[in-house]
Amino acid sequence: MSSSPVLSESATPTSAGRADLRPEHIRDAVIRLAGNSQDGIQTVGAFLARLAGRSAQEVMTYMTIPSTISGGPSIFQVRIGSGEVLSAGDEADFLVAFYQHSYDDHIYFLREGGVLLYDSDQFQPNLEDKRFVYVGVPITGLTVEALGGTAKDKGKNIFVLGLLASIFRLNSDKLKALIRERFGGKDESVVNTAITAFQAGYAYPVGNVLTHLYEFEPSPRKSERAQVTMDGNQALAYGLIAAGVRYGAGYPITPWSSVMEILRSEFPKYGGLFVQAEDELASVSLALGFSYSGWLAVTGSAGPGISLKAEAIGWASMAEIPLIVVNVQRGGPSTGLPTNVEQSDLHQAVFGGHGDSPRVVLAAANVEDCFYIAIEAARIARKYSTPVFILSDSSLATRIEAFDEPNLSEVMVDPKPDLSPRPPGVKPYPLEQITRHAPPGTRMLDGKYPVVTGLEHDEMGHPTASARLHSAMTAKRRKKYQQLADELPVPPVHGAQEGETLLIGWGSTYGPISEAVNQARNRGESVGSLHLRHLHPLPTGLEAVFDRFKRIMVVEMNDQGLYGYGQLATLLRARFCSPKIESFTKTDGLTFRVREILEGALK
Amino acid sequence: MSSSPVLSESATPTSAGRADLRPEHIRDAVIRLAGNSQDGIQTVGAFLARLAGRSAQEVMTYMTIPSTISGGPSIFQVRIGSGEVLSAGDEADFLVAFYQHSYDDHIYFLREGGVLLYDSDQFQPNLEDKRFVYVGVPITGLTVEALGGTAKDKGKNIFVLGLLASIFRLNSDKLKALIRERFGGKDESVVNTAITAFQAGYAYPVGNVLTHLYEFEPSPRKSERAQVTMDGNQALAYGLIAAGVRYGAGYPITPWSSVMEILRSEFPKYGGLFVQAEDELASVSLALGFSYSGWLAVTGSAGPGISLKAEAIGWASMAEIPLIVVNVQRGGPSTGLPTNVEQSDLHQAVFGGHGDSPRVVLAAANVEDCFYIAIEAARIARKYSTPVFILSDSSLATRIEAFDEPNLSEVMVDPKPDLSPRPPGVKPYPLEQITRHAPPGTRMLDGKYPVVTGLEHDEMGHPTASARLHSAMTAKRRKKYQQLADELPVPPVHGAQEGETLLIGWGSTYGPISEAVNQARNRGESVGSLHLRHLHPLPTGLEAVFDRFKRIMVVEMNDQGLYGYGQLATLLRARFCSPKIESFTKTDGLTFRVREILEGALK
Amino acid sequence: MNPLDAVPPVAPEREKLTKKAVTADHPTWCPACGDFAVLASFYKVLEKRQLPHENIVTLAGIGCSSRFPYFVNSHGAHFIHGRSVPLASAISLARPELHVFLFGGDGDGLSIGGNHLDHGARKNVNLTYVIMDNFVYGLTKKQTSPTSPIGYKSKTDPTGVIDHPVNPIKKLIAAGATFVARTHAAQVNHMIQMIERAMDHNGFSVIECLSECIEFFPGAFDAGNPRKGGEFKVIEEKKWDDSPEDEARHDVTDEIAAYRLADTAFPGLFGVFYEIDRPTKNALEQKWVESSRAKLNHASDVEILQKTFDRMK
Amino acid sequence: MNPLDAVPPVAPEREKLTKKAVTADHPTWCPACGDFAVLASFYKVLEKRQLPHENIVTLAGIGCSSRFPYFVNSHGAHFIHGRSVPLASAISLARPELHVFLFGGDGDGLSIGGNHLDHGARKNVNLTYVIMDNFVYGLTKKQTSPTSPIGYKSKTDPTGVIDHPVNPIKKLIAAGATFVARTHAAQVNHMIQMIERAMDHNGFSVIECLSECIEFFPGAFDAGNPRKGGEFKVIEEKKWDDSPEDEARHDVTDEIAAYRLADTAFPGLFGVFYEIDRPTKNALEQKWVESSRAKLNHASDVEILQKTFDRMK
Ligand SMILES: Cc1ncc(C[n+]2csc(CCOP(=O)(O)OP(=O)(O)O)c2C)c(N)n1
Ligand SMILES: Cc1ncc(C[n+]2csc(CCOP(=O)(O)OP(=O)(O)O)c2C)c(N)n1
Ligand code: SF4
Ligand code: SF4
Ligand SMILES: [Mg+2]
Ligand SMILES: [Mg+2]
Repeated sequence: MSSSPVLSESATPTSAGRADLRPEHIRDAVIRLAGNSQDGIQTVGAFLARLAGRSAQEVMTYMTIPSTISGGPSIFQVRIGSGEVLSAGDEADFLVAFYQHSYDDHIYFLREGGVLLYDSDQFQPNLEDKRFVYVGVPITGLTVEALGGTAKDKGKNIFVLGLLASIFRLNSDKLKALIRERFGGKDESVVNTAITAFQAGYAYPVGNVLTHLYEFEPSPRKSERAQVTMDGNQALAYGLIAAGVRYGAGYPITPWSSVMEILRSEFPKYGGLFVQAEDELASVSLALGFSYSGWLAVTGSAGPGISLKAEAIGWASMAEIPLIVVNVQRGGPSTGLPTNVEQSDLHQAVFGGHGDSPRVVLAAANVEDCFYIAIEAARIARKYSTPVFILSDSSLATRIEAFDEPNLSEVMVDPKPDLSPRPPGVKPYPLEQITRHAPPGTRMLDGKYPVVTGLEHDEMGHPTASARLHSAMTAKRRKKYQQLADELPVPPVHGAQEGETLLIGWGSTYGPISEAVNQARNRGESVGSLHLRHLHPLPTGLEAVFDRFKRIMVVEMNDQGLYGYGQLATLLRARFCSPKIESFTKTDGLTFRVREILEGALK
Repeated sequence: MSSSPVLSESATPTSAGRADLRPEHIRDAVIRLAGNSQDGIQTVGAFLARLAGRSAQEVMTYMTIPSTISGGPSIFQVRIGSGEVLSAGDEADFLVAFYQHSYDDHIYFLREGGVLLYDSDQFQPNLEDKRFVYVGVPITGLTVEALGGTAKDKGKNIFVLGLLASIFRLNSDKLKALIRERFGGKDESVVNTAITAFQAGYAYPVGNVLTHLYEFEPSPRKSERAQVTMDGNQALAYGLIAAGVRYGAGYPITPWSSVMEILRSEFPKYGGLFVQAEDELASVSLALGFSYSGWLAVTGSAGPGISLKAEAIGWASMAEIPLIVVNVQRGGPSTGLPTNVEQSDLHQAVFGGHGDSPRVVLAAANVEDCFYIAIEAARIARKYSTPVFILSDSSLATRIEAFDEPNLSEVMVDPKPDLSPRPPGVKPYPLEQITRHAPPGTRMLDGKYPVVTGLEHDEMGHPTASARLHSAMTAKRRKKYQQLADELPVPPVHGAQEGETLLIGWGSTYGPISEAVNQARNRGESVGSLHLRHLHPLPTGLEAVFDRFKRIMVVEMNDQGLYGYGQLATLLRARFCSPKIESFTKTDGLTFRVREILEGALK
Repeated sequence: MNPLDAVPPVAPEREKLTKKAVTADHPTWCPACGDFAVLASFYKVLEKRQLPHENIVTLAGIGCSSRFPYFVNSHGAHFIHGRSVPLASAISLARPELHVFLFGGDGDGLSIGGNHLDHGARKNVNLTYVIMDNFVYGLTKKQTSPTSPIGYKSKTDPTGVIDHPVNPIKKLIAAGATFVARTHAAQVNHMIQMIERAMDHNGFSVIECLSECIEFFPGAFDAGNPRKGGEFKVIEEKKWDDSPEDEARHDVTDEIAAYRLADTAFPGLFGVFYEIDRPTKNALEQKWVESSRAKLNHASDVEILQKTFDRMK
Repeated sequence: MNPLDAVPPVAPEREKLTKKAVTADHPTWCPACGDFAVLASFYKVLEKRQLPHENIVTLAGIGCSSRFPYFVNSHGAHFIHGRSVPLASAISLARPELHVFLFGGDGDGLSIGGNHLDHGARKNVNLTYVIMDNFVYGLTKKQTSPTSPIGYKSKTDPTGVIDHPVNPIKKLIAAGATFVARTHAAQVNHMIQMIERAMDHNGFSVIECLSECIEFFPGAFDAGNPRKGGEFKVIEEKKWDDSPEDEARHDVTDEIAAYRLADTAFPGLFGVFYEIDRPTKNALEQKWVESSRAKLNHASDVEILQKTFDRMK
């Protein structure tokens, strides 16, 4: 929005009542709602995001969860754009403040010339500060009035939604439809109350205090497909379903829980089952039981739970049982920061097992990618009969994005296990081929039934301590990952294809890194970025890309480590031994701002 | 021995009965006993080792444990030298074969001109093969005769001990003393039977079939201190006691179990306690409880159990509670090869925790070092209030060596916890100092009592999600390891101080690597070796050493990994980004032979 | 798509399932280890019951006893220490047509695996679990196990065990297992009976089988072995024949009575302590599957997911 | 050297231990969470009993209830999920002079921590553990807990819980706990009584305290709360006054009787179900320490290790 002139002049409050104002067209707006988690501002944000999605607009949201149990201050930020939206925005064009503390804590985030919409029943901002446009509305009072006091504070959020709808000339019918969908099912009165609150906000003569109303330019992007709007955990869960995963087990933990809650409710519809186990040790063991029985299964957690799964995942490496392990990362170590974001579980994913226990590690770049990475994970797990980690994080988990609806008839996989009788002479662990297990229920026509095992074994699965076989089997288990590495495409470079600096990222930093590259190029720098979805093994042939740049700067949300390098940077330096690989990290538990990358990694 | 002329001519069996032969002097002999684990050949080997220790000779043993439950073929090899003994030997000068299978499986290991001593009641070797000297003795029959058939097979081992005593002109009185010590406590008859069997073997006219008797040259090494003889697990356990460790908890697993068995019996003598827990999760939690209560504690296991401890060790990193974690490594992954050796848990030790959870990783170089590494681990754990891994492995665990008796009055630590009242204003987690916990029972004179926690926290230990504090605390937790790195000495280089190749090793490969360097230098190569006891953090300043050599070859017993580098090699490449760091690894579950290193790493 | 589609058509020609057909590697156990007899009884049961060969699944954790799957020629898995109950539960839940047999030791099942045992029991997953209890850690060579009696000298209790041992039968009853029995490896016929009743039970069925560790705890169970001068006291179950004798007999559906019998001093009683019908997790989850699929009148996977996405537009 | 040397001299001047002195951070719990009452009762006990401040240790795992240590001004540790029993056991074993209090939830103690609970119980480690049972996972926002009743709708059982719940009292009795009681967060005086009796018990003492999760399971325990129209049925304990009434009263040393009382339907009974004397692990291990040190006639550490080395020459 900074690029567009609209709203850019610093206006002072006006009471000139001009009933209807000619709307200004804008391409992009960052709206931050600041209140308490009880106020349901998430709901408002979600509505705006859904609406944007429906209007083929790009949208990205950002929210914080209070770390206290009983709720407390929380924000929901939504960025809507007619063009590409890569990050939730470094500064707000619009700040909606419900309380004094909301104002105090977030006014810093409002850009000069931005609009502060505040509840004048709750507090008075410092009107002397001429940098902002002030729009005071007695939100609390008007809501109570509209709802007849019954609902107390409840409804303020929907009232604000109405306000925003009128300010941004949003499609109120579409919004009301969304409200009905959302509250439908509950008894009618709930829906009516919501609609009433919305109407009240929508009807409020905001024009009296605002010099402009705004309207988003129609999005230029012509996509043949409709958009779906959801958060990263939803995308991941539905991606698993599309990937043909029908069974799984887990144990609750923030921010993984909602994945398991969705799968627990959804799998039965597909004839499958997700089990809540007594702990993470049981859940990974159940998942392995499902996989062994022929149904590629999923388990998942956040750091603390993933640590508990380490031993069983090692069994999957040794017994060569396919398995998907989701790690929705949060701040560590130990219990750490359960509600903050961090990318500090990469080393554990790659090296967490005892012995040489290779596994595959993937990371999702954004909400849409949460869907597709799940399909990729399942493909690899089945083809190479291996455990596959999917790394997400709490920012992806809670972030809402709109993206092109996937073409299900194309991507969806039929997972039926192969129980066809096996011809004589099949070996459970052939040295020269990739292991293909015969699930129980499969007839072995030579009458020899296989045992899968975590002990070192010969080709028939019998335990052995033979020196030769241990070397051979260790190599067998390693080679399939080398084969996978050769099969993986080198990811495309965003921005400059060669030149000064190549930024390398993984996971949820995709948006801010890409946007940083765009902005840096706008100011004339030759910068590109490479985003890795396959972290272990790394795709073969990255050297070629590295050679085209003077500096390689790895950007990640984890600690610089004992020797000054973040976790991916460490892996890349070990792999390529190239001293030009540098590292830019942070550990404040927050997502990257574009500015931080511009200043920190491209200075 | 190969160096000395004695026994070097290929003699054929002779019946020329020359009652007493003039003994030849030898400097070094490798004797391999091959039988079944039930035969108690370990006992014979242990006696020889103990005797060598008492005679100030260098000694090293090597044994295999059958991987089957019910015993089975097993060997015990003892190498005795008047000079330095660094490895158990690549070939045997003497092979004692109890059965046909012992002969079939181990004759390859007997050097040309070596002596095969075999039980002629059990089998006949191929006398046509003129490469060896054959000494057939009706061991079974003579033992039964001597013991009056009562003890059946039992006693054969002691009979053989007697034979060897006469062949090597060993001090029979010292040996009998050892026998009495060993079997004392049990009822007299046991001792008598053993002595009888020994006498019978010692009296056997081996001279009739052997052209020489042998005698070890008196050892040149004049050490003021007596030698103690023990295996690596014993040295580790007693090292912990010397380090002032008085509490611990564990769960049985091969090859860790004997450490816990010793500590379980020994700690009470020192007023302490070792608990056998229900599993590894409980055992590490108990150990942390002991440490929290003021007594630096130990837990340990092998790979599978260490994996289960990952989460709690992360808590120790975050809460900054000192802890010693022993990992007696075995073949992996998963249950792997419980009775074979491997060094494949290094990556897990360094990177096994979720989040940025730094810890210290040390590795013992030989049996003697198992004792001193425990003291170093405790020093670091206490000074830096951190978890410290000690990596050993199954070859060290079972190997017997003689080494200078430690000077206890110098090395032994008094572990009493510091419960002195704390002055007002002490912070549990000061940003600018290393954390020093006040154990429960400590009076806090300002009345503020501390809570240690796995959540991110402020200096007072209160939970916080503050961005600033998480960055600051992450840095605080990191910096103490950087401080430790600066404090650590760069280890001495063995052999050439500069030149062609620097071999780098860690853990139990110390002996064979050093011997390989010696042999390579004898054949004129400029080779040195650097053995790392501190693996994480690495001592500051290794670059300087690396710069003095053209090639750096890291030698380890683990897999070459997806990118062609072993686990330490990977860490070093990430740390130093030096392309001259190469990797030589193997995964056959056996200790390195000197020849393998000469051919593989120095070709 | 419904997982049950995955059930293979039972192929026509079926030769009889002989002992030979179900025998695999020769056991690595010590000669005269009690576990041989358990294996023999299991062979007998398989021979007798003639299950489809491919539907037999033999699973175990880690321990001497847990080597079981290598010695049975059937689909099998040798898992990690203490986690075999969840592994087996998943197989039972995903593949109801399979016969899931689980074997393991007292350490595997009652020490490291003790929690999974309780939760498997309360969830009543349909499987049969034989705990081969030798009162010691065999494979790791003589450490104290959760069932080692007070005073027993092990490598971790050189002066004799001091911790109050677990009573597996009480534990199982309290946890909500729906079939709880006890037998002795020296009583092959009784073992066979118990295994058959356990597999015929629809639900979580567990048998504690006293199986002597010749190597590290010889004679441990002589007191329960008539051939060794002991007594093999069998539980008399009610015949419901309202005969006066029946009064005194045990009602296997009476939880309190079962708990009291479990309190009998060593060597304790043998037979079925407790057996009730409670819906299995298999059935309850399957019911949910069917009702959800009915609601969607059995739409295809693509249709279901498409509908979900439509709601997200 | 004997660890007991480590006991600090109780410093002379001691001001009274007030509620203020034991109060720390303001609880982050939801307003009206049942846990507030548990905290208040604990404060009361500490005030009443006047233990040396520095010898009070408050420990917990992870959960809403497990935030307890932050709210008590005493030495404390906030550990990881489900492992607080072994942590606490070690502290009790190494530092007998401390008063070890442990708090946590039903998920922490009965789901992930269920095995440690059993083994802590059978080993009879001397500590006091209050399980704040709200029948739900609070901190993670409404998933099924091992005590969630059948039919309860949680985020992981949207159509209602189907798994047979754990009965914590039966579990504890069967495991061998030596003190097992049950109380209700709405009954402050009863809570105080139970906590005091638990801490006076020498051994592993556990209290299941029904503590309502206002946020995710409001009204869960009204049936046990007279103020909400429920009934608070208290166990009548024998007075051993051989009065006829005493016949009917409960003998807390009778395991079978205790188990039967634990079978009472929801909301069940409150009070002490079971209490016996069995030597604690603390005492048994200490005895071993003393006999071994006596054998060595209390030689110094260096002397003992030196002797050992001498045997290795
Ligand atoms: C995680 C883990 N911890 C420990 C071990 C070592 N271990 C193998 S078997 C076993 C216990 C054996 O006892 P039990 O389960 O009673 O079986 P048994 O050998 O007596 O039949 C142990 C502790 C292991 N393999 N994995
Ligand atoms: C290893 C691990 N798994 C899961 C979690 C997430 N977690 C935190 S508290 C909790 C359970 C909370 O329930 P409960 O123990 O009953 O305590 P309550 O919040 O109800 O008081 C879970 C699953 C965690 N922190 N660590
Ligand atoms: S050690 Fe004991 S349990 Fe194991 S095989 Fe031998 S006798 Fe059987
Ligand atoms: S969520 Fe429930 S248990 Fe947690 S604080 Fe709130 S009311 Fe208490
Ligand atoms: Mg056992
Ligand atoms: Mg709870």
